[in-house]
Amino acid sequence: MSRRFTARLIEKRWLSSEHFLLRLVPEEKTPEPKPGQFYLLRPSDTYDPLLRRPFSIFRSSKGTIEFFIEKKGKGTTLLSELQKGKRLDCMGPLGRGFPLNILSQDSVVVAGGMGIASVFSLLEHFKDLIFIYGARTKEQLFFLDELSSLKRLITVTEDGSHGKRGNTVDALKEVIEEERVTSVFACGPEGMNQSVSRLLKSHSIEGYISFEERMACGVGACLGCVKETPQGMKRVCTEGPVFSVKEL
Amino acid sequence: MSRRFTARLIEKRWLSSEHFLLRLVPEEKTPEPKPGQFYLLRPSDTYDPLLRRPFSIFRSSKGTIEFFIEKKGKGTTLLSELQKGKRLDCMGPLGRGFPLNILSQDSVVVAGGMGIASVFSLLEHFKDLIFIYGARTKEQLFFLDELSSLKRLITVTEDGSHGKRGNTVDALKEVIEEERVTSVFACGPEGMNQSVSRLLKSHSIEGYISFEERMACGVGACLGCVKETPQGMKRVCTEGPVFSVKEL
Amino acid sequence: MNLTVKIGNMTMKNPVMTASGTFGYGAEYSEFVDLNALGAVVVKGISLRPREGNPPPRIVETPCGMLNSIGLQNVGLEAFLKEKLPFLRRYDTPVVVNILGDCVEDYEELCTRLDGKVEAIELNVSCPNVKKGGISFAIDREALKELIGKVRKKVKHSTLIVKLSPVSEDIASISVLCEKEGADAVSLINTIPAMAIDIETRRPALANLIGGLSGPAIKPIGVRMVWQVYQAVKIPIIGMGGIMNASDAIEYMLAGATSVAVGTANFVNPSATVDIIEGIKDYMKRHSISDINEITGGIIWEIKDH
Amino acid sequence: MNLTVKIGNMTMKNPVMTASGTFGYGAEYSEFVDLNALGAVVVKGISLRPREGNPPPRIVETPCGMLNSIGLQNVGLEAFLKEKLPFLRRYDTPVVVNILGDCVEDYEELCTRLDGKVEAIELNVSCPNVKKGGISFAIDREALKELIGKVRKKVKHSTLIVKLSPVSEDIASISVLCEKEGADAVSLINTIPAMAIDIETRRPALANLIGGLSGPAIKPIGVRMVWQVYQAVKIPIIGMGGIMNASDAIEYMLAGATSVAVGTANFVNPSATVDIIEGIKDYMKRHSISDINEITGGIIWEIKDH
Ligand SMILES: Cc1cc2nc3c(=O)[nH]c(=O)nc-3n(C[C@H](O)[C@H](O)[C@H](O)COP(=O)(O)OP(=O)(O)OC[C@H]3O[C@@H](n4cnc5c(N)ncnc54)[C@H](O)[C@@H]3O)c2cc1C
Ligand SMILES: Cc1cc2nc3c(=O)[nH]c(=O)nc-3n(C[C@H](O)[C@H](O)[C@H](O)COP(=O)(O)OP(=O)(O)OC[C@H]3O[C@@H](n4cnc5c(N)ncnc54)[C@H](O)[C@@H]3O)c2cc1C
Ligand SMILES: Cc1cc2nc3c(=O)[nH]c(=O)nc-3n(C[C@H](O)[C@H](O)[C@H](O)COP(=O)(O)O)c2cc1C
Ligand SMILES: Cc1cc2nc3c(=O)[nH]c(=O)nc-3n(C[C@H](O)[C@H](O)[C@H](O)COP(=O)(O)O)c2cc1C
Ligand code: FES
Ligand code: FES
Repeated sequence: MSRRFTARLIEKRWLSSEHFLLRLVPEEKTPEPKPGQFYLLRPSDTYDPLLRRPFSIFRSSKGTIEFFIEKKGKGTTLLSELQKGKRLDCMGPLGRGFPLNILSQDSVVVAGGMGIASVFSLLEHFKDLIFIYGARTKEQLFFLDELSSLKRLITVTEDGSHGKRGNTVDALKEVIEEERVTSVFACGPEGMNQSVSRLLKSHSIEGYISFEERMACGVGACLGCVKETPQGMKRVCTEGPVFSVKEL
Repeated sequence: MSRRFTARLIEKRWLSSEHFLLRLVPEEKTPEPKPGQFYLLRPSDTYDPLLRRPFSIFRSSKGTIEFFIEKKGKGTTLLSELQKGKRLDCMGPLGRGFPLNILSQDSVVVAGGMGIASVFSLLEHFKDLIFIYGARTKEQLFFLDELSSLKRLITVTEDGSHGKRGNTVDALKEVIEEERVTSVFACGPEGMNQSVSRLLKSHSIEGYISFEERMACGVGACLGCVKETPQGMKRVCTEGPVFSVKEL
Repeated sequence: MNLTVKIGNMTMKNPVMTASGTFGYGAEYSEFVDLNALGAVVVKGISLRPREGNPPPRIVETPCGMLNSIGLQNVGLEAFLKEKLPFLRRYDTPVVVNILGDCVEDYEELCTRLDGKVEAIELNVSCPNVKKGGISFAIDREALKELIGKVRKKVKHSTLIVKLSPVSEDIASISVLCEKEGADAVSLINTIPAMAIDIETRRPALANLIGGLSGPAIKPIGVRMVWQVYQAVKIPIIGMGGIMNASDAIEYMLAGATSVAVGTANFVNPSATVDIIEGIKDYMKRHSISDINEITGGIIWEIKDH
Repeated sequence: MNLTVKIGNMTMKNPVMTASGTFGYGAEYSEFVDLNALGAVVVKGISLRPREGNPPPRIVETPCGMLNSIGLQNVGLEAFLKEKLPFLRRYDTPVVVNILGDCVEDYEELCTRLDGKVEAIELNVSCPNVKKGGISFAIDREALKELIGKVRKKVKHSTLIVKLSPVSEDIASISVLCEKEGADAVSLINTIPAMAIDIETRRPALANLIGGLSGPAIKPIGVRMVWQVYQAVKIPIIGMGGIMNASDAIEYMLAGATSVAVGTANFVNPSATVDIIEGIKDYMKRHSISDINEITGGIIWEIKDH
C-alpha cells in the first residue's frame, strides 16, 4: 500500500463555472483516507506549473477518491481541463485529519466557502450534529441536498441570499449560546479559522480546525508549510492540516 | 489579413505511432501559404515548453491548413495530445518558399525523411516531374498513394525495404546522369541537404533547398536561426527556409 | 488615466518598451504591433562596424526560458543610421539604441555619433573589455566607472541608460556607481550566462558553449535585483527579465521599475508589448490608480524578525 | 557496470545524493524511496542550536521553479545527533551533514563535534557572517579563506565539502580558493536570491521578501557554473540545481560533476532520486559506458572563432 500512486480520472462534474468534482480511481491499493486528510495532485506533466497542489479528500468509497476543487490559478485550471481517462500522479492520504472519536451529538461542524471540501467527508461519517455552512452568496453553497440529512443545517450568506445574512462565526456564537456544544470542527478562510479558534478558547470548547498553507513536499521534509504557534513552527502538512485549538 | 491568428483543430490523424497530421481552420482570414513556407505553432498555453515550434505547410485548401508532424520531443508530444476542437495560437505563413515559376517537366524534387512535409504541397501544385523520396525503412515512407499520380516516383530506403536500397543523393545522381534536369527542389536532413547542394553545384543545375534551424521569433528579429553562407549569416526564417544553391 | 513616464529627458506615452535584441530594428514586428502604441523601441545592440556574431546553433530552449548566443551580430552604426533609423522615425515613438564596444573608445565614438539623433542610448556593459584582457565592464568597477564617466561627456542631448548585468555580486552598489557617474537611468537585467548540453551527442547545445538565459525562468531574479537597486538609487529603473504579461510588468514596477522592457515574450506572443499595455490599463482601472507612476516602488513590506 | 564514485574519502555506490533542505532528515521520504539505494543522504542544514527559521509564507511557485525562505529552521546539533542520525545509520548509505553558522567559530565547533560521526560535512557558506556585518561568506573571499582554513583543521576523518553560492561573480576563482584551503570537494549551486510580489495585495509573496530560487529554471545556470569550476579545479564537484531526471543529471556530469544532488525534484516526484539512478544506468547501457566516471567532464567542445 503506497501513498504514491497513479489514478485514473473517471468523472469530472461542474457544479458552477468555477467549481468542479474530480473522481479518481487509484490504479493500486492505497490507504483509506480519513476526513480532513489531503492529497497532492500533480496538475501537469511539464514543469510549469511545477509543484503538486494540495486538495482535501472530499469523499471516498470503494476504491474511488473524490475532490471538490475551485478554479483559482494555473494548477486548478489545468486540472479542470483534464479529460476523462487521464492518469494523474497522486500522493496521499497525507497529514492529520479530524479526530473522529470525539464526534457526538453535541458536536458542531463549521465550513466557510471551500472549507466544505475538507469537512464534507466528516459529515458523511456522522450526521447527528449541527452543521454551519457559510458562503458569500447562495451560488457558493454546494451539496445542499446531500446535507439535508444532517440533524441540523444552518446556512449563512454574506448577502442573505440563503439562510441568515451574516457569517459562520456569528452563527457559531449563537449556537454555543443556545445549545450544549462539546466539540467543534471547522475549516474556512484564514480569518474565519482565527475567529473560531478565539471563540472556542474563550468558551473552553474542544476544537479542531483545518488550515491551509502553501506546500511543496507535503511530507514534512521541506519545512515550507509552517504555521506559527505558541509551541513554535508547526508543519501544516504533517502536524496539520487539522490542529487542535489547544495548539494554536 | 494577419499572419497571427488562432485556428481550430478539426482533425488529427495518426499515420504511425510517431507521425500525425493536424488539420486546422484559421478563425480569421490569413494569407495563402506557398509551398516551402512554414508556420509557428504554440504547443502549450504555459511557459514549458516556452517557444513556438516551426512546421512546414503540408497542404492547404479552402481555408484549412495542414501539418505533417513527427513526435520528437516536448512540443510535438503536446501537439500530438491535442483534442479536436482545441484552439491553437499560430503565426504564418512565414519565410521564403520554393520558386514555383521554374517548376517544369525537367524538375526533380527530392525529400529525405520528414522533408516530405515541406515538398508535398509543391508536388500537389505540379505533378509532371520526378520525385525522389527516401527514408530509413518503408514504414517511414508516407503518402505513397497520393504520390502515385506523379510523372515518376523513385523511392529509396536505407534497408531496401521499399524501392532501391540507398540514399536520395545517389538516386539524384543517377537521375541527373540519365535525364535532362534543369532544376532541383529538395528538403531533408542537414547531411542530405549539403550533399544535394554540392552535387547541384558540380553539375551547375539550378537548385532550391529547404533548411532547418532552431528558431525563436520566426520573423527575422532575434537572429537566432542563422545559417553560415559565403555571403555571411542568413536567417533561415526570413531569407530561408528555402535557399538557392547559389547562395550556399 | 496617466500612463506617461519619464526616463531621463525621454518621455514615454506608457512604460512599456522592447528589450534590445528581441525586437530587431522594429520593422520585423511592425506587422504584428502598432509601433506607435509602444512606450519606446529599443533596438538590437549596435557596434561601430557590422559584426557577424557567433556561429549557429545560437539558441536553445530550457525550462521556462531560452539561451541565446547571438553574440554581437548587427548591421553596424552606418547602416543603422542610413537603413534602420529612418523607418523608426516614421513613428511617434522614442528610439533607444543599445550600444556595445570592445573598449571605452568604441563607446565614446558611438555616443558621439548617436547623441541627439535618438532619444536614448543604452550602454550594454556586459561585453568583454578587449583592452583589459576581456573582463566584462559589468564586473570591473574601475573600467565601468571610466566608461560611464567618459561617455557621459559625449551624451549631451540623448538620455543615457546603463544596462546592468545580473552577474554582479552586488547590483545595488554597481547601480550607485552608475548614478554617481551621471547615468540618467539603469536598465536590468541582461541575460544570465548559462549552458546546456545535448547528452546524446555530448556536444554543447550552443556552438558558443555559453549563452544568455532569458524568459520567465529569470523573472524572480530580475524582480529581486530591481528591488535592491530601487533601495539604492534615485534615478529611474527600467525593469526586465521574463516579463510575459501585464501582471509580470506590474510586479517589476511594484519592485521599483519606472518602465519595463519586454524581451523573450515577443517570440512567444508577437503582440506581447501591446497586450501588456492594455493589461496595465485594466489593472489601473480595477485598482482605481490614476497615475502609473504611483505603482513604482509600491510594494508594501516589513520584515518580521525572529 | 560501475556506478561507484568517490568524493574525498567518501565512497558512494552511485553518484546520486539528495540536496540539503529538500529531503528533511531522510526519514520523511523513507516511505517513498529506499534510502539504501541512494549514493548519499544530505540532510537539512544544521546549526549549533535549534532555530525557528523565517515566518510563513515561506514558499512560492515561480515559472519552472520555486522560491523558499525557510531560513535556518533546524533541530540543532544535539537533537540531530540524538534523534535524527541514528535513523539514518540503519541504512548502508553515507550521511552528509550540511552545516551553517553565524561566524567562523560556529562552523568550527560544528565540525569538531561532527567529524568522524558522518561521512561528510558540507559547509553552507551562503549564510551571513554576523561578526562581519552580515556579508555572506560566499562573496567575502577573506572570510571564506579563513573559514575553510580553520574548519579544515577540525575535520580530520570526514570529507569536507564546500557548497558554493551562485551569487559569486567568478565562481571558478572561488572554487580555486576552496581547493587551496583544503576542501575535499565543492558542491554547487545553492539557490539564487530572488523575489516575487503579489500584485493584487502589493505584498511580497514571501514574508522574508527574498528567497532562494531552485528548480528546472536554474539548471542552465548551474550547468554553466559546474563547467567553469571543472576547468579550474581538480577536486571533485557535486553538481545540482534543477536536476529533475536522469538526462539533467548526466548533463551536469558531462559538464564536470562527479556526483549530483537532487533537490526540488523530490517535491515533484518523491522517487526522483531512484528514478534518476535507474535512468543513468539505462543511459550507460545505451551508450556502452562501463564506468560512470567516464562521463564526468565528457562534454565535447571547441569554440569556433569569428
Ligand atoms: C491542506 C489543503 C487542502 C486544500 N483543499 C482544497 C480543496 O479541497 N479544494 C480546493 O479547491 N482547494 C483546496 N486547497 C487550496 C488549493 O490547494 C489551492 O487553491 C491550489 O493549490 C491553487 O493552485 P493554482 O495553481 O490553481 O493557483 P495559483 O495561485 O496559480 O497557485 C500558485 C501557488 O500557490 C499555492 N496556493 C495558492 N493558493 C493556495 C491555498 N489556498 N493554499 C495552499 N496553497 C495555495 C499553489 O499550490 C501554488 O503553489 C487546499 C489547500 C491545502 C493546503
Ligand atoms: C522551417 C522548419 C520547418 C519544419 N517543418 C516541420 C514539419 O513540417 N514537420 C515536422 O515534424 N517537423 C518540422 N520541423 C522540425 C520541428 O520544428 C521540430 O521537430 C520541433 O520543433 C521539435 O520540437 P519538440 O519540442 O518536439 O522537440 P524538442 O527536442 O523538445 O525541442 C527542443 C527545441 O529544439 C527545437 N528543435 C528541435 N528539433 C528541431 C529541428 N529539427 N528544427 C528546428 N528546431 C528544432 C525546438 O523548436 C525547440 O526549441 C521544421 C523545422 C523548421 C525549422
Ligand atoms: C535573442 C536575444 C538577443 C539579445 N540581444 C541583446 C543585445 O544586443 N543587447 C542587450 O543589451 N541585450 C540583449 N538581450 C537581452 C535582452 O534585452 C533582455 O535584457 C533579456 O533577454 C531579459 O529579458 P527577457 O527575459 O524579457 O528576454 C538579448 C536577448 C535575447 C533573448
Ligand atoms: C526548501 C529548500 C530548502 C533548502 N535548504 C538548504 C539548506 O539548509 N542548506 C543548503 O545548503 N541548501 C539548501 N537548499 C538548497 C538546495 O540544497 C539546492 O542547492 C538548491 O535547491 C538547488 O537544487 P534544486 O534546484 O535541485 O532544488 C534548500 C533548497 C530548498 C528548495
Ligand atoms: S510541505 Fe514540505 S514540510 Fe510541509
Ligand atoms: S527565428 Fe528569429 S531571426 Fe529567425
